[in-house]
Amino acid sequence: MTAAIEVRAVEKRFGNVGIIHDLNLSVAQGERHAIIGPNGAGKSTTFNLISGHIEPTSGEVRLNGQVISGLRPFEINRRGLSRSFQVTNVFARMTVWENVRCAVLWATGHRYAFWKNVDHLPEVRERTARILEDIHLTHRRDVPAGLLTYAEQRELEIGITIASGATVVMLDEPTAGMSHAETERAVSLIRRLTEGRTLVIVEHDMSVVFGLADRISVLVYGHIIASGTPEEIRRDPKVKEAYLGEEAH
Amino acid sequence: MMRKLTLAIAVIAPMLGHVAWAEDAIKIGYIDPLSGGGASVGEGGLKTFQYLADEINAKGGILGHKVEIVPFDNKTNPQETLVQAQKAIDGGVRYVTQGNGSSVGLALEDFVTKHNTRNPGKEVLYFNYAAVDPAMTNEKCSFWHFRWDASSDIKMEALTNYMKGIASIKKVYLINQDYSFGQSVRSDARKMLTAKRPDIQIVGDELHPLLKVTDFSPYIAKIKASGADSVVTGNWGQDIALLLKAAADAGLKVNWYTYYAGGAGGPTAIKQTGLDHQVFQITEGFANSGNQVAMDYEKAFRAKVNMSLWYPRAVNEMRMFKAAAEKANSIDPVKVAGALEDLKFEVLDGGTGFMRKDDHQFFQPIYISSFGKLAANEPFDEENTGWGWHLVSKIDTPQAMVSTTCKMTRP
Amino acid sequence: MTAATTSASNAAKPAGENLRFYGVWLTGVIMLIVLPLVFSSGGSLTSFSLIGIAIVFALSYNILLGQTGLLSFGHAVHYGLGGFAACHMMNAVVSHGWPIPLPFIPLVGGLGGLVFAMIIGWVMTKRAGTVFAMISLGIGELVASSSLILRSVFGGEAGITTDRTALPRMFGWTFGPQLQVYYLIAFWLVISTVAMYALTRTPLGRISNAVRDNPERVQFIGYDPHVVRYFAYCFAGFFAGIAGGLAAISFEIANSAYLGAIQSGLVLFATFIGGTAYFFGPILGAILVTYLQLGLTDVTSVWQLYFGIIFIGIVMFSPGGIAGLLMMHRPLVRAGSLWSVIPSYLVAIVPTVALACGVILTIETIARYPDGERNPVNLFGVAFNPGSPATWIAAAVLVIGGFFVARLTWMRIADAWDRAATVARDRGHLI
Amino acid sequence: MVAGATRPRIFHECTVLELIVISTLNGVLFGMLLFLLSSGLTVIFSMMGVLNFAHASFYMLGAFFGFQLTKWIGFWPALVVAPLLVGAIGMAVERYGLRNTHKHGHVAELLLTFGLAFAIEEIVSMIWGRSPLDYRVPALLDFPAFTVFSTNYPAYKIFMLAVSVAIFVALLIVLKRTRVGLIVQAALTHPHMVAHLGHNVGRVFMVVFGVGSALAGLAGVIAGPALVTQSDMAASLGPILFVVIVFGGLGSLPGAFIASLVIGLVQTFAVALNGSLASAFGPLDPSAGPSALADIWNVTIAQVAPIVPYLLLVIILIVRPMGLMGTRES
Repeated sequence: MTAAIEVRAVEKRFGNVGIIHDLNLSVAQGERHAIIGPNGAGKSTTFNLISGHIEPTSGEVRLNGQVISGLRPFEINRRGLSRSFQVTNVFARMTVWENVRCAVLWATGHRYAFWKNVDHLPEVRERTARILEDIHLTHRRDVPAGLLTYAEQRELEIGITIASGATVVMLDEPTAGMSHAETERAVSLIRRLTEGRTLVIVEHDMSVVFGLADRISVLVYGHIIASGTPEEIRRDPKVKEAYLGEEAH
Repeated sequence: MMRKLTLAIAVIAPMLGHVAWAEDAIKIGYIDPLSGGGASVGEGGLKTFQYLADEINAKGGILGHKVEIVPFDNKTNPQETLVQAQKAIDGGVRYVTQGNGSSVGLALEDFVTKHNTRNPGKEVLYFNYAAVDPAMTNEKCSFWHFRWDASSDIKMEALTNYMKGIASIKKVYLINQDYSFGQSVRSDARKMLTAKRPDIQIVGDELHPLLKVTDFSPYIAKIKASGADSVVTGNWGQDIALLLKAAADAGLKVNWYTYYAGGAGGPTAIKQTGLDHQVFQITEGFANSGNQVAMDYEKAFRAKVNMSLWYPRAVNEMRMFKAAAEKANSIDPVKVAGALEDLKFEVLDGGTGFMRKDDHQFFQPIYISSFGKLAANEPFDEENTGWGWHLVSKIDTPQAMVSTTCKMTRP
Repeated sequence: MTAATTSASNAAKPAGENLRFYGVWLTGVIMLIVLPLVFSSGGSLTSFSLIGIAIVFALSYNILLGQTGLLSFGHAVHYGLGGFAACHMMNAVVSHGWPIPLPFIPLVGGLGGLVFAMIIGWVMTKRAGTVFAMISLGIGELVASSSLILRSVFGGEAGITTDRTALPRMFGWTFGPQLQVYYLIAFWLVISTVAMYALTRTPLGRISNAVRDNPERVQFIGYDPHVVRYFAYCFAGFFAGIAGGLAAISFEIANSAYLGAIQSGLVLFATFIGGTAYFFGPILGAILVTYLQLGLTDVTSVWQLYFGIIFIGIVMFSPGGIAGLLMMHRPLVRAGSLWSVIPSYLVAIVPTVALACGVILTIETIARYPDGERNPVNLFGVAFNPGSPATWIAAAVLVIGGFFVARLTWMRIADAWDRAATVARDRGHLI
Repeated sequence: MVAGATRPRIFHECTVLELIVISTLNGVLFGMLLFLLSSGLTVIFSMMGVLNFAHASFYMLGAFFGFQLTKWIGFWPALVVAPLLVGAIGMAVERYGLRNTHKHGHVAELLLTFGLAFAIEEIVSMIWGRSPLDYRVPALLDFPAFTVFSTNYPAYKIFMLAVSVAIFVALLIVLKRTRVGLIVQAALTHPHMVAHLGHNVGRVFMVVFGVGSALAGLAGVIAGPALVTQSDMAASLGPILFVVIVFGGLGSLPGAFIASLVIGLVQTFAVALNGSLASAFGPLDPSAGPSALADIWNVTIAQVAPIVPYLLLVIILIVRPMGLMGTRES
């Protein structure tokens, strides 16, 4: 079976500064894969490279066997990859309902249609309602997204990301800045919503990582030093060195 | 604001004049820019017409009707002009007068013609005192339009009749604004100069965008390189002022034959550049024309309105209107129009002119004057520069005639 | 727009709301029909026609500014090209004897605007923000200047004239009288407004809003913001072209002034003053600005200054425009707490009006100073002589005194507003 | 209009050289005037991210203040006082206008200055009227500095050139080499950090806006006598300034400098050239009658000279949206 995401020998340089070196990563279908690493290791850059936000200097990225490096973000999205953002990135002046509905439109095939009334599309309406239900924001459906609380905005962010029904979902620090209770709620939400999909997640909270992930990759200075099950990672001497060595300084 | 002024006059005038007015006043809609870039010119015209209306009213009006000038601000915009014209007609105006901008003039002529066809019995006449596009009395002529200013081809006819007698003119450079008026000046100059003085070389023929050039130095460099001794230009507004300024800066020594060097700001620019009697202008009259009646009139006008009489043709226009109405014994526009046709008239600056029936163009003597230090018998300067216009040549009516292609539809 | 139509997104709309929705539209249509019967002079018909055209134009502009977040300084290009297309079509219909009656001509104008938008739009909409604004400025200048060079198409600065009565007739209407033209414009006004409103409720309309709010994120839900902007630009061009076509019919002339910076500036004024966030905002703006433009010029020669001041005031104090100001009150009305604000409004009126009078008096006094006594400033029937010191003192007192007193009353409003808003929040009508 | 008029070929070799030299000189002079005008706009944009639509209006204010003060206290004192006055007005605009609008984003700020441009034009014409003013070159500089091919170059134009270059150098030094420049640039990117370091960010922005406006005012005082001082001078020069700074790259001072020169030269040489498609490929068949093609065919480069900058603008924005020297897109 082809891997959901296959990153091969990807390199990214900004001018003379190399951020990512020889990055290799493989995420199997249906796997929950976490990327961890110290600050500034290039986790977000990796996300950006895979999702098409930036283009690799060399190397290639494959999604379900198809090369996607060099494609624009929306083209990658249409091939079944959806991502969230570390910094909340919603449509602030639009309501919660409309935020989610916008994310549903392309996947339901309505694209740039200007001859259909968006309110009269039953499958869009049902899907949007279901997602709102899933992210527990039904009671806030008519509130402009910019006025939600932080935790609600993070939930909406996840809602927008999964709304298209993408098979590969990438979440960038979904629980950052949340309280303990909020985090627990978010984790169970993520667990439920990514059932049957491939998940790639960047996370700082190790309890989240080790509780959620099937496999973990450790990124240090733009290079993956280890990849394996949580158990393997826990035992890996390179990881210990990277983390303890890092903390020893 | 001017309307209130008119109202004030309307209230005061009867008390002074002891005139028993007929019931309805003759309202003349003055449609020209009163705000925006063209406002200074528009305000000047308005003051002139109000002065003329006062003068007529002081002598008992027209057939016992008081004349009232109603100002409308068209912002030099054709579309706005039509809105204002409609407003004027709504307010009981049957005569409109306009002058600034041929594009506005053409739009207004077209509007009036259509209005009169669609509203028989409510005809409106358009008296044009300054829009000089020849088209208005040729291919686009209308029975309802009368023009008192000489069209640009008439002026060129007169100018070239003068230029053909000046032996020192050998190389002529044409520089004009790139729009219909500039184009017609340019093509008329070419045609007429070639016909009248085949030996004159046209060493340059330049068109530049209208009111967009901030620095004319490159154009002056070209004129200089061409070796021209005379420049002919129809430029107006900042385009003439900046052109002359750049010429003076570069030390270009040529004679300038212009249409509108005397417009607002022009005299100031010439004085600044020090081009003493090197700038010529072609007009239907000017302050120091030497005609005593006209000069007395100028003096009275300046004393009261505090500006020079830019539009001697406006005087002719209003006086001829009165004459025509009296001849027709009616203030009905259709009858007045009939009476105006072929009407002969002694113009303000002396000499006879007439309103040609074929195209409703007024033909009159044309003057060429130069701007510079004043002689003893020339009392009037311009814009407080101490310099004024000096008579160079007078071209009589017969030498200032052109043919027309107008095929007029009469009611 | 968003808030105005949120309620419409409800699956099961309450019957009352449905009724109200259609009621508003119906009232509008009835008003359009009845208006000329009440005010029947040619001048007011011309004004109504102008306002109708301005509404279509401003709504088309709001597709860019309000819905998609594109600030254009050259929207009049499409308006003008629509006008020229309509004029040429009308002349062609007459000279070839085609059986196309006048009421279809605005569609030709729309196509004229659309075709140009389709050609130029793709490169223009690559970027949004300041870059788009600057390109639109450049394109506007370019087209306006070119229109004077391409004389055979644009007729130079005189433009192209046409005769609307020469076209084949429909229902025996000649379209000579302004009244018939008014109804033609009203007809197209309704059609265009309904169409543009419907556009806001399509998938494309919603995605345009998303692009306005966050073009980056839109890419990650499958949309190319460039394509979205391009579509929005084409629609804006199409409806601007319809407005231009209507103008061409009304004035029977199209010239380079249609295309120019002044026209582009006016539509920006109208749209922004009215308010870009609600669909009806530009309608209010177009009515107000056209009315001011027609009316102010009769009263004062410095009408541009008042425009500038009103515009600056709106930008600074009410970026949502008039529509935004009105809609602020909706939650209070629903919560029933508006009554507690009204008294402070009433109190504030007097000093605010005094301040406004002071400003007007100052401006007019300066503007009319050269004319002196002959041209008094007339405020509420009192004539002030611009030359007299009394006028200057009165102006100063009104401005300074008015300002200080008015400021106190404004603070009072702010307090009352806060209290009322708290009530509304408690009752769940305000977030 | 004379379709496809054949142009007499009167220029011989010597005059071609003359035309090139003179056009270059004229182009540089005009370009430096453009830079003088756009420098303030660039400074404001690079520091604050505000595209000041009213910049040309500040330039106009400078010219009118310069005219009035020259009448009262003479040209040289006016050269100092008028820009200070304009700078003060600029600071007031920043303090009481832009600062309150800032929270609504850059588009709102742009619109505020757009409205301001309207108001200033009207106020100026209210006070000084709409006719051109008699604002003259100071007697001290009213002589031809040198003569090239019998064309005079007035000393005043050389003075303008010198001032432009001096401002360019001074701005570069202040922004890149001094502590003030560092603080200002840091205030743009990290306003909160700079505030915590003890600098009043609001005042920094106010001063920057004031300096930018004062530069426009200075340009006005200097350009007023050379061009026409009139209430529509802002409207006629405004758009070209945007072309300069967008073309050069928004916020880049060297970019604005180069763009000014390029546009000055291109425009001047466009005027000097007589070419048209008709002269290059022969006239069109006249029997085809007037058409858009014939119009394009017969139009000369000189005729379109003033719209060439806009063409350049559109092209550069399509090809390189950040402009010549720009670093960011918008």
